[in-house]
Amino acid sequence: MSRRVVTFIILFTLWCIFSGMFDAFHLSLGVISCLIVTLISGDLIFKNKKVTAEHVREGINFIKYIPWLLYQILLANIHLAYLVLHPKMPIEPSVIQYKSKLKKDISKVVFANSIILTPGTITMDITENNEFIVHCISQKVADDLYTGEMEERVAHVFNEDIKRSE
Amino acid sequence: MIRLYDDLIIQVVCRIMIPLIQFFALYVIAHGHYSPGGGFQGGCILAASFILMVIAYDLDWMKKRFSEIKNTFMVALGIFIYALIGLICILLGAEYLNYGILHKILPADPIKVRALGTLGIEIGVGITVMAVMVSIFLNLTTYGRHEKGEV
Amino acid sequence: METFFILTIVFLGLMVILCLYRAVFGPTVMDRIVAVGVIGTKTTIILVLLGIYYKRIEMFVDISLAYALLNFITTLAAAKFFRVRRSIFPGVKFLKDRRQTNDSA
Amino acid sequence: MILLEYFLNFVIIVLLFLGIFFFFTATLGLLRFPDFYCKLQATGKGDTLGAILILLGVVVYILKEDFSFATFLVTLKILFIIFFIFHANPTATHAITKAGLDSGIIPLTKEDLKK
Repeated sequence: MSRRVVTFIILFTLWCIFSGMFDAFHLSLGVISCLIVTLISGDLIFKNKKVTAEHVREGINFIKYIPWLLYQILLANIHLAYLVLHPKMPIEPSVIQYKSKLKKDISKVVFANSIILTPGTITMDITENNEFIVHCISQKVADDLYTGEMEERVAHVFNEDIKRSE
Repeated sequence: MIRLYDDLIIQVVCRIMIPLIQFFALYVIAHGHYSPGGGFQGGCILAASFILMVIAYDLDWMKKRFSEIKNTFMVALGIFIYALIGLICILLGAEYLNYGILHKILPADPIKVRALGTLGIEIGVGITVMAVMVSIFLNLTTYGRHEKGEV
Repeated sequence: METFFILTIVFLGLMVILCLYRAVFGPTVMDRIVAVGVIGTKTTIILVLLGIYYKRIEMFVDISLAYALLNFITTLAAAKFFRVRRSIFPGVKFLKDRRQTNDSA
Repeated sequence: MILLEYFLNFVIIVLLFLGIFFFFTATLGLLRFPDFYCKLQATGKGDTLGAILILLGVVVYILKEDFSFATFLVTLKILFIIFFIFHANPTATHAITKAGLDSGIIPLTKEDLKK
């Protein structure tokens, strides 16, 4: 299907959720509003011209990825609470570079946001040759990042194959 | 390492956010007579979505989707809708903007017509507020020259 | 049960006051931007909880969503503005710009 | 039935309490940490999780009080807020970090802290 049709369907579903009134007047207002938004910026949500089964599979995989991510966020916050409440604050900040093998834009973005949400690391920048510059709050979390488990999971979500040589 | 003007994460996230923000702005305008909000608030959120385009990408990218000629036309269009509804009320024999009188030409009862009139006024106000906000922003970022500006 | 929500609002308000310390006395401009963003997130939550207190939750959810959207755009705009300006440390007021204006004048 | 209600109340109180606790650690981190980047470490994570937990508590409370179609729609709206915060907060954190890096704030390292 064309991406504008899919955008219109998504927006109209959201309209029904938000409005909560299902008489003809409000539904026609919703159709007009969604048509205006689709005309101005209907090509923004999806990058490819056609929406295929690939997108649906990626969406389902992403939903499967979320519980693991929530568990990691919980671990991150417990780690952070330990650091903050400890009277001496045992932090040893450092900046490291992490060479990634992801290729698509969207998978890079999901990986960077996952790094920000998980223990003690913030993505500072992504350079042209695919290096993530990461600020770590202690040495242990940097070692956790180097194991590459999160990168493999993100690559599985967006159906890319990365082979780690080492 | 330092690249000033494009950032992958912000661009991709804003690309997904911009249609949702515009959708929410139109929702606020359309439901102004039931829930909080109305023309002014919805217009401000709609203008914020165009400002977000300039922040995430650059000025040319935004002008390709919403040119400045259209923007200046919108300023006048909103005021025109507002004044037209008021003028029709005068022609039908009531005060300016007393839109209960509109039931003479619209097929509905007076109470519903009042809500419809309010909706028309709010659409006019929203269009004008959006266009004026974007026009102020464009003037500020290009130092009033309306060429390729730096933001 | 509702008293528990009111207590939550009070606690969040106290935390907003704590964050205001960083927003007012922060050493650099960036600290202030961080503090304002944090206050924005807390305000989003407080608005939803106020909806439970006033029993008009569907109204307050709209306000809260609008606030969240505008807070996001504000943070991005402030970050982009101060990215272009070079010196953000206190006492050094935009040295680069001043030098340029002095040269041209 | 009364047992179920006690259980739901317990769930709501635990969610709210955890949310307040993570908000508190984020605020304390904002006040205590020495460096600008370390402050962002605290706020970017603590705020996101705290907001998600408290909003989930609100969702459970609304559904427990009055289970109808209208409240179900309100629940979906709150879930949309959660979706928005979940995407917007890390992006804002990244934007501020990159702005700090570009405007020349040098991150503290281990050796600086030992002095």
